Amino acid sequence: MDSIHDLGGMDGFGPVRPEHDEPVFHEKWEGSVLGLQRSILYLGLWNIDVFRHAQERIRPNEYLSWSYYERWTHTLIATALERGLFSDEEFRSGIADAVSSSAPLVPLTSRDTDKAFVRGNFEREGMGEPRFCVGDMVITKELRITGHTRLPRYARDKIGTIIAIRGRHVFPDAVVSHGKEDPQWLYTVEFEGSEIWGEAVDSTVSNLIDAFEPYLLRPEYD
Amino acid sequence: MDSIHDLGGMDGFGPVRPEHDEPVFHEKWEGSVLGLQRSILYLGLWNIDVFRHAQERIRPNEYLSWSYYERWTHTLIATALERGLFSDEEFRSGIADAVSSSAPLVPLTSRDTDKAFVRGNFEREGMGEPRFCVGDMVITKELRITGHTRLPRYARDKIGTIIAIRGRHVFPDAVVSHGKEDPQWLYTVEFEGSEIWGEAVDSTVSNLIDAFEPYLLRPEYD
Amino acid sequence: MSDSDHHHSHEDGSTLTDIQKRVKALESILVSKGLVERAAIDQIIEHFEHKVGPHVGARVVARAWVNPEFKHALLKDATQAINHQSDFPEVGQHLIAIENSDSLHNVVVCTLCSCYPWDVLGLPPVWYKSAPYRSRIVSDPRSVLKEFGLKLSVGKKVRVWDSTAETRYLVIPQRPVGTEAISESELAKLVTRDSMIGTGVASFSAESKDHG
Amino acid sequence: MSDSDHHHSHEDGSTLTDIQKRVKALESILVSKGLVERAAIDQIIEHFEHKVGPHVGARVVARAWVNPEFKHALLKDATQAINHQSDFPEVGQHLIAIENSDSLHNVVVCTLCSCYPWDVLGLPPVWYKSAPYRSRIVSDPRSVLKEFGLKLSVGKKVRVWDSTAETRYLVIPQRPVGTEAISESELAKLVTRDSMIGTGVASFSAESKDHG
Repeated sequence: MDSIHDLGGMDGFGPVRPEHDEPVFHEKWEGSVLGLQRSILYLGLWNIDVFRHAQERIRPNEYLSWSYYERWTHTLIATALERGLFSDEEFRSGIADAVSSSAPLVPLTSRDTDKAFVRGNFEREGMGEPRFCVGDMVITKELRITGHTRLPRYARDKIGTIIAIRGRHVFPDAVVSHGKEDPQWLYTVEFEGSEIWGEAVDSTVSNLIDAFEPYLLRPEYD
Repeated sequence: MDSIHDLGGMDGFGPVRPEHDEPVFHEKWEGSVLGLQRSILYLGLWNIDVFRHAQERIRPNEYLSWSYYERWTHTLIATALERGLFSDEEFRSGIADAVSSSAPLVPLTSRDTDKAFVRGNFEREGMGEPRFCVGDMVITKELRITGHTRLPRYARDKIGTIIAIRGRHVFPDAVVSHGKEDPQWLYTVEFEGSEIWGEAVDSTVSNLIDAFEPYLLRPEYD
Repeated sequence: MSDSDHHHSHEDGSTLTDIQKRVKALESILVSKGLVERAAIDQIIEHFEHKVGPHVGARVVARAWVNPEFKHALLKDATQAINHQSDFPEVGQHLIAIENSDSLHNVVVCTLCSCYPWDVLGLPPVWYKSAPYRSRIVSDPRSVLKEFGLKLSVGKKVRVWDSTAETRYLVIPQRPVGTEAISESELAKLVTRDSMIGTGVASFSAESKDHG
Repeated sequence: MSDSDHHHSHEDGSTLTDIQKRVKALESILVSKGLVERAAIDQIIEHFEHKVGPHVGARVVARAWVNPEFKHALLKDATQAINHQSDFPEVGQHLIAIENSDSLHNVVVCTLCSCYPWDVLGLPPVWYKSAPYRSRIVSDPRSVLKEFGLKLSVGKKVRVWDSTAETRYLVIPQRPVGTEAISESELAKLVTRDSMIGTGVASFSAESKDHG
């Protein structure tokens, strides 16, 4: 879905405001939210793509009004309820039902937090060769889907060049829409800035994205 | 500028909610805002394009959170202050300065409100012929400007067909950027839905916009 | 003006909300400077509350249904056609009438703001100005129309008109079947606001005939 | 959760804000169900507050500056290169190092969310996750960089990398001139977080030399 999270190229948000000597957390609860997010992802009931898609479904005015960790809090609670990690009643009362119907889950404990610090590897071995080579010209699709995608609006229906092949990775669009990893080749694609922004950008600028193979067409062949 | 006002094709706002037996105004002050807007435009200090551009500059989270007439109220006050219709001090106190420095302006009175009800005519006679004919294929520009434009993001860098020539009209982009009318030919352009939305839309849908000549290129020639 | 303006009113004991106070302040200074006349504002409110509205467009549509010559003129130049009829209020330039048929459905939006044919329909409803309508009708018209209770046949062509300039669009809905014997003024009652935006159709039932 | 949740707190006499209460409630039920361990959460906080951070990336960059062989390996596969060094913490897969030069400046963003190389830079600053940065750096990088005090020469090429997948980008800033005699660990102090995102550069002045 092309919700407010897809911010690339939008105007009107004002200047970037870096904060001098910014603390890691501005308030204590922000750290708790981060710890909870890591712990919940560790349970393996859903992955980072599902978490991202949940953020995308926050209403646009709330997405823009809430802070980053407020959005996380909202999303963690909403997804946990949606996926039955706990019930509405349990959340309100703070007390777990006597009989828990959830599958046996292994929580993250203080003995093995190290496992939660190294980023997950989303590359998947498999058969088949990448369809494109470094140097190939490609056109990104005009892709509008109601589910999740990682092809930003600003980079659609644009001509670019493959500059790297990054391996075969879990396909976020598939994970969110039907829970399957459906690994796809991943490429870094470079676009001339003018191809994307027209005359608004000078000729020294280029934009790069990491694009999954299903986002790409071969000019004049597809 | 491509701010939050350019909503075409965005997701995440939820269902349309028509209101049964909707009143003309939901609150009395909304009518006052409309009356004030009409009266202020009548003064001729700025036109509808300037008013629209002022709306575009509302911060996105406020644009989405405020009601329509709240946005108008904000914009009227901000533009009046910006253009010196009254000073900050006058607005706060509600009392006009003894010596008013503004140019002599003719207010809208109850004798001639009729004049404010018929929509202004933005067509301008002039020399020159339209560059395109009905039936011509055109490509819309990938136009990103910091000022005002009436070419929506969803209809940029797309191939369409001229279906009507609407005359030579005041060019909103020019009015806002340098206060000149700089009239331009206006066309209605039709696009196949799939040209804009890809496979997401069925083949029966087409999208139409009214596009000024500077938004349009001739395929393979420009 | 920040969000908090809307949430923390009444702190000074006034019964006015913050937005009401701001509108009042704007009106006061403009009146005080002689730039705005209160009686004119009242007339503008009166005009939009009682004079213009969908009934104007409905009369135009009904006449187009019964009078082929008028319909021809309307589709050629709606402004001229309407202004040549002595019993219609004057409308502004560049009003464009677009006609629905068995094979084509038209629907109108303004994705960039809220352009709307005020002359013939009055002020737009809140939903027309809302983000859900403006964002989705262009990319997914059939789903949005379904939410209005309008299910188009599968093969029907759908044109979505985005009012991006000072042209204004009025949809001429199809004349309902079974209305051959009905007078122009009775036909006008079948023409809803939504049918002239394209989010509805004009309809007629035996029941409404009985009451007509 | 609506806006009002954030504005009308403390009505029950509690000193916690609504967001604090919600976080506490989430933690409570997860702990109560045995799905989360409080000590693990504390360790995660401790990790991000004290263990990872830009100092990790800075050490990687400094080594790349002084050790051509390491730099070569880093640019080929940053994850492997770093994990082969015994004195760096382990980093996840698909970390990609991109090198600035006299003719090329690299800058990294995540327009769709807030992807960031946590392994080597710690948690992203608020501005990196904010709408102003995410919206503008892709379309107008020079202006945004100017707001960071970074004025690029006119002809310099600018590559804007949008982290749209599970690859993560670490910018290798140029080694400042005049640092030939400086040790690797002192060089690391010149490498700022922003220089590794691309919104800054590593710099060195006689003054900092005096103190080093």
